[in-house]
Amino acid sequence: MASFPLEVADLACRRGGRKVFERLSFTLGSGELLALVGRNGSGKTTLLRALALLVRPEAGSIHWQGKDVRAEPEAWRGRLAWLGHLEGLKGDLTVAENLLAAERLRGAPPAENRLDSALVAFDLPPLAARPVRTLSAGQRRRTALARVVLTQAPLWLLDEPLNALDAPAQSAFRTALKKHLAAGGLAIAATHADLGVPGRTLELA
Amino acid sequence: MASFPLEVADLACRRGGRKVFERLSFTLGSGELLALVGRNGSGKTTLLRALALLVRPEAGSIHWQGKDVRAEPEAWRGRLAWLGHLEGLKGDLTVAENLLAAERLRGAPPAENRLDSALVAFDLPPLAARPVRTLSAGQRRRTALARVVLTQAPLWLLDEPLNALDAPAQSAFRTALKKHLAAGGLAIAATHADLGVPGRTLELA
Amino acid sequence: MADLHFLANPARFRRFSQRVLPSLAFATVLMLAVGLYMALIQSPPDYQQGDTVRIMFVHVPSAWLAMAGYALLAGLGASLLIWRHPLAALMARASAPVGAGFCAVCLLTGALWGRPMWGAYWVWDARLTSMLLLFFLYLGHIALSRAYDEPERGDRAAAILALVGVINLPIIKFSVDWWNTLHQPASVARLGGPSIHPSILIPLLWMAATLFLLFVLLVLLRTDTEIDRRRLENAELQA
Amino acid sequence: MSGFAALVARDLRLVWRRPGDVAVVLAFFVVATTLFPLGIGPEANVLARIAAGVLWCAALFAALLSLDRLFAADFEDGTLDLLLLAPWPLELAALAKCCAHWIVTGLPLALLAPFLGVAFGLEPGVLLALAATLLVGTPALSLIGGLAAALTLGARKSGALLALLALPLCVPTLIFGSGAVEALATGGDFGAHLAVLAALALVALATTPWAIAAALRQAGE
Amino acid sequence: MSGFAALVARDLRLVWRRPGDVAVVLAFFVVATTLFPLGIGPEANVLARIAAGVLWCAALFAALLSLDRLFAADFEDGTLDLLLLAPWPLELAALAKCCAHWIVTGLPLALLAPFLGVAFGLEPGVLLALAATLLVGTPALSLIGGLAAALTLGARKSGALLALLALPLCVPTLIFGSGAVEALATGGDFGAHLAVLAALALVALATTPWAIAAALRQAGE
Ligand code: HEM
Ligand SMILES: Nc1ncnc2c1ncn2[C@@H]1O[C@H](COP(=O)(O)OP(=O)(O)OP(=O)(O)O)[C@@H](O)[C@H]1O
Ligand SMILES: Nc1ncnc2c1ncn2[C@@H]1O[C@H](COP(=O)(O)OP(=O)(O)OP(=O)(O)O)[C@@H](O)[C@H]1O
Ligand SMILES: [Mg+2]
Ligand SMILES: [Mg+2]
Repeated sequence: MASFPLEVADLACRRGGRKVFERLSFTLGSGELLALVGRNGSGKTTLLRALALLVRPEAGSIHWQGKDVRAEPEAWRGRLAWLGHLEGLKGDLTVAENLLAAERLRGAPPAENRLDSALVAFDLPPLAARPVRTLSAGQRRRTALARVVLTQAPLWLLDEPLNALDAPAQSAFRTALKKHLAAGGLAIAATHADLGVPGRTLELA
Repeated sequence: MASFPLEVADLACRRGGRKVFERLSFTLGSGELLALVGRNGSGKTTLLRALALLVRPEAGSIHWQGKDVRAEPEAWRGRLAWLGHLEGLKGDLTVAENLLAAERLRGAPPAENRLDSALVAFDLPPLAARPVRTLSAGQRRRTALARVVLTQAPLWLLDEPLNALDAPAQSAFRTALKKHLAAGGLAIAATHADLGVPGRTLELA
Repeated sequence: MADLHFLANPARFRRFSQRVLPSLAFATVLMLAVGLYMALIQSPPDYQQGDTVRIMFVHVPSAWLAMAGYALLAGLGASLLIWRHPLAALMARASAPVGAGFCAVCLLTGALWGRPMWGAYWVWDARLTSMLLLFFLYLGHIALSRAYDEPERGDRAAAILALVGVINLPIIKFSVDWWNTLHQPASVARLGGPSIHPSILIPLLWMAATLFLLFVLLVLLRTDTEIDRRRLENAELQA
Repeated sequence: MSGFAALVARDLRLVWRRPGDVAVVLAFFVVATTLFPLGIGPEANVLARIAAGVLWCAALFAALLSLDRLFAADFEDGTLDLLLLAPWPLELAALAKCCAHWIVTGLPLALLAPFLGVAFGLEPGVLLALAATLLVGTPALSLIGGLAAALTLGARKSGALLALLALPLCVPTLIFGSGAVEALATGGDFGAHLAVLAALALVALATTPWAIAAALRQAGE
Repeated sequence: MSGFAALVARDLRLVWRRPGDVAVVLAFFVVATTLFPLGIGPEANVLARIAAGVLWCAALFAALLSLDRLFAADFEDGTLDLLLLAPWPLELAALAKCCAHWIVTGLPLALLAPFLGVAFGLEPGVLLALAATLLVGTPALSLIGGLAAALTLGARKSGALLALLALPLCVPTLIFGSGAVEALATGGDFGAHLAVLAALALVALATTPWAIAAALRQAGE
C-alpha cells in the first residue's frame, strides 16, 4: 500500500516543556533528499533525534515501508546512519580505528576495502593513522562523514553536515550524497547553507 | 615607528611534531579585518591560538603597537576577544549569567546596559533567562558571539564565527563586526564561508 | 494501585485531594491529641526503662512508615516507568522526603533512646545499620531526582533507582543481619518482642495509625504543591 | 554478539592508549590501603584483624573512582548516540561496558590485593582467599557502579552522586567479601560465604543490564 | 583581585544552582565512613581505635571524588581558554578554583566529621580535635587534588603519570591529620602534629598554584 519508504505523520515534540513543533507530516521516497531548514531553535535537531527514536515524540507516527518503526526499534536503527552536532569520535583512537570500531559496534563485519574507499572519498588516507585528538575541526567532521558513508544504511540523518568543511570537502560530501541517492538511498539533512544537491525542502518555523 | 597596531613576523608553529606553517608575516591596521582561509588542517585554528599565546610558536614574533606581546602577556590578553570552536559556556548558567560571569572573569565591572545591547544585537533577550544547556546549537553560538561583543576588546579572534548560525543571525554578526571595525577595532576570523564584510584575506596552505 | 489509576490525571487528583485534605487534617490532629495523651500520660512507665520507654511510641511507628514509604516509592516508580502516569512522578517526588523524614525520626529517637539504655548514641547493631542504609537509599533517591535540569529526567532516573533499591532491600537487610550475628555484638538490651503489655501495645498501635495518617496527609499536601510548581514552571516555559 | 565483543575490544583499546588511567586507580588502591598501617600504628594483631575489611573497602572505592567516566565520556563526545543507534540490544552494550571496566580494574585489583595483604601480616592461605573473594565479588561492583554511572549521566557532580547511589547497593557484596576472608582466618565456613558472594554477583548480572539500558535510553533524550 | 573574587563567585554560583551537589558529597562522606564498620565488623574497641584513620580516609575520598571535574568541565566546554585569556595571573585563577572547592567540600566535611565520630564512640575532646585537624588539613587536599585534576587534563601520557605522583602527595597530610587525633586520644603531642599539618597546608598553598597554572597552560596548548 505505502508507496513511500518513509512516512511521518502528525509528529509533535516538546523539549523542556516547550512545544517545538507539532502536526509535522511528510513522506520521502527512494533516492530523495529532504533538507530541513529554519531559524536557530526551530527544531531541526529535535526532529532528527525524534526520527532516530532518541527523543520520544509526544504524538504522531513514523512508518518505514508501511510498518511503525517503534514496533521493531532495533531493525529501524540498523537502517539509519547518524551524524550529529557531536561527531562521536574517540580522540585516543586513530581515524581508521574509529571507523572500524563504529562499524563493528553496528554488528557489521569489518570490511577493509569499503573502509579504504570511504577514506578516499573524504581525502582521509594521509590521516588514517593519526589519533583523532590531533585533527582539526574539519578533519574530524570528514572522519564522521566517512563513518556515515561506511554504514551503507538506507536512510542518512545528518545535522549540519557542511559545518567546518572546506570547499573540496564540501564537494566530496556532495558526491557521496549523490551516489547514495542514486543508489536509492534516502537522506534528511538539517542545514543553514545550500546543500548543493537537488532535493525537497522542509521549513520548520 | 610602527604604523600598524598588529605586526606578525616570521611566525612558525608545529602541532604534534608536524610543521603547520612557517615564515608567516602580516600586519593589520585599525579598522581592518583579516579573513583566514585555507583547507581543513591548514592551520587557521593553530594561528589564532598562537596569536592568543595559547599555543607556543616555534619561531617568530607578535608585536602590538611596536611592543612584543610576550613581554606583557596579561596586558595582551586584556586586548583580545576570543571565540573558539568550543563556545566556553556553562550549561547550568543562564545566557545572561554566562555573559556576566565571562565579563567579571576578565576583571571588568559588570555593565547592565552594555549587556542588554549585546543581547539585543543577537536577538537573545527572549532566551536571556534560559540555562544554556537547553539551547540549540545556533542559539549557543549566538550567545558566544554576544560575549565577544561585550568584551569591548580591540582585537577579535574568531574561529568560524558563522558556524551553525541561521541567516538573520549571520547578518546580525555582520552588523556587529562592521560596527567593531568602524570603531577602529581589528578582527581576525578563520572561515570557510564568505564573511560578507570587506577585508583582507590570508590563505594558509 | 487501582485507585491510582483513577487518579492518574493530576487535575482529577487535585479535585480529590482538595475534598479529602481538610477532613484528613482534622482527623490527624484529633488522633494525635488523643495519642499523645495515651502515650505520655496514661501509659505506665516501664519497670526497667522508666519514662524513656515513651520514645517508643514515636520510634517504632516511624520505623514502620519509613519501610513502607520505600515500598511506595518503588510502586510509584513502576507506575511511572511502565504506565507513564504523570502523577506517579509528582507523588514520588513528594513522598521521598516524607519517608526519609520518618526514617530520620526513627534514627534520631533511637539514638536518643540508646544513650540512656546502652550508654552510647550508636552501636553497630544489625537493625540500626539496616535502617541507616535505608536512609541512604532515600537520600540517593532525593539527590538523583533533583540532579537534573529537566525534572522529568530526574523523575525517571529516580524511579529506576527505587525499583533496583527495593529488590535490594531484602538482600541488604539479610546481609546486615548476617554480618552482625557473625561478630557477636556487645549484647543489647531490648524489650521482648511480642510480649508487650497491652497498656503499651494499645497506645503504640494508636500512634502507628496516627502517624500513618500524618504520612498520608503530608504526601497529599506535598503532591499538591508539586502539581502547582510543575504547572507554574510549564506556564513560564510556554510564555 | 559481535557488537558486544567489538564494544569490549574498543574500550580495552581506549584504556590501552592511556595505561596511566589504570595505573592511577591501582595507585589509589595502594595508597588507600597503606595509609592504614601508617595511621594506625604497627600493632600486628589490630592490622590483621582489619585487613580484609580495609582492602575490600579500598577496592570498592577504587572501583567507584574509576567508574564515573564509564558512560560520561561516550555521552559527551556523542558516541552514546551511536550506541543507542546500534541495531542490537542496548542491554548487551551495557554489559559490555561493565565487562571492559571489570577487566581493567576489578581483575588487576584482585591480583594486586594479596601483595598488599602481606603488609597487614596475613597468612598465605588468607591472601589467596582475599584474591578469590575479590575475583568473585568485583564484577558485582562493576555492574552496580555501572548502573549508578548510567543514572547520573548528565547530572553534575556525578562522581559523588554516583558513589552515594552505588555504595548502599554494594553493602552486601562488601559484607560477604570481607566476611569470607575473615571466616577463613577465624575458622568459619569460607566456602559458604564465597557461594553467597557468587550468588550476589549473579543477581547483579541478571538485573543491572536492564536498569542500565533504561537509564541510558532516557539520558539520550 | 576582582577576577579572583569573580571566579570564586562563579564557581559558588554553579554549586548554588545545584545545592544538592554539596549534600551529595557530604552524604558520600557519611556513607563511606559507614562502610568501614560494615567491612571490619562492629566491635566498639576496634572501631574507636581506627576512627581517626577512617574519617580522614573518607574525607580524602570525598575530596577526590568531587575534585575530578574541577577543571575538566571548564576544559571540555572551552571555558578554560577563557580563563587562560583572562588578563590576570593564571595562578590566581587556580587558587580561586581550589578555594571555591574547599568552601563547598572541605569546610562542610570538617564540620560534619565530629557527628560521625560519635558513631565510632569517640570522646567529645577527640571529636573537637578531629574537626580541627580537618579544618587545617583539607585545604591541602583541595590544592593537591586540584593539581592532580589539572595534570590529568592534558591528554598526554606524562600527565597521567604525573597524576600518579600527585596521589602520594596527600599521604603526609593524612598521616599527620589522623596522627594528631590519635595523639590526643593516646596522650601524645597533639599541638605538634597540628603544627606540622598547618605547615603542610602552607607549603601546598605556596607551591601548588604555580604547578596547577603550568599544568593548565600545557593542557590549553
Ligand atoms: C538509632 C538507633 C535505633 C534504630 C535505627 C532503631 C530502629 C528500629 C527499627 C527499624 C524498628 C522496627 C523493627 C520492626 O518492627 O521490624 C525498631 C523497633 C523497636 N526499637 Fe529501635 N532502633 C534504635 C534504637 C532503639 C533503642 C535504643 C531501643 C530501646 C532500648 C529501641 C527499642 C525498640 C523497640 C522496643 C522496638 C519495637 C520492638 C519490635 O517491633 O520488635 N530501639 N527500632
Ligand atoms: N535539552 C533541551 N531542553 C530544553 N529545551 C531544549 C533542549 N534542547 C533544545 N531545546 C529547545 O528546543 C528548540 C529546538 O531546538 P533544536 O536543537 O532542535 O533547534 P535547531 O533547529 O536544531 O536549531 P539550530 O539551528 O540552532 O541547531 C529550541 O528552542 C531549543 O532551545
Ligand atoms: N593537538 C594537536 N596535536 C597534533 N596535531 C594537531 C593538533 N591540533 C591540530 N593539529 C594539526 O595541525 C594542523 C592544523 O590544525 P588546525 O586546527 O589549525 O587547522 P584548521 O586550519 O583550523 O582546520 P579546520 O578548517 O579543519 O578547522 C592540522 O593538520 C591538524 O591535524
Ligand atoms: Mg541544531
Ligand atoms: Mg579550525
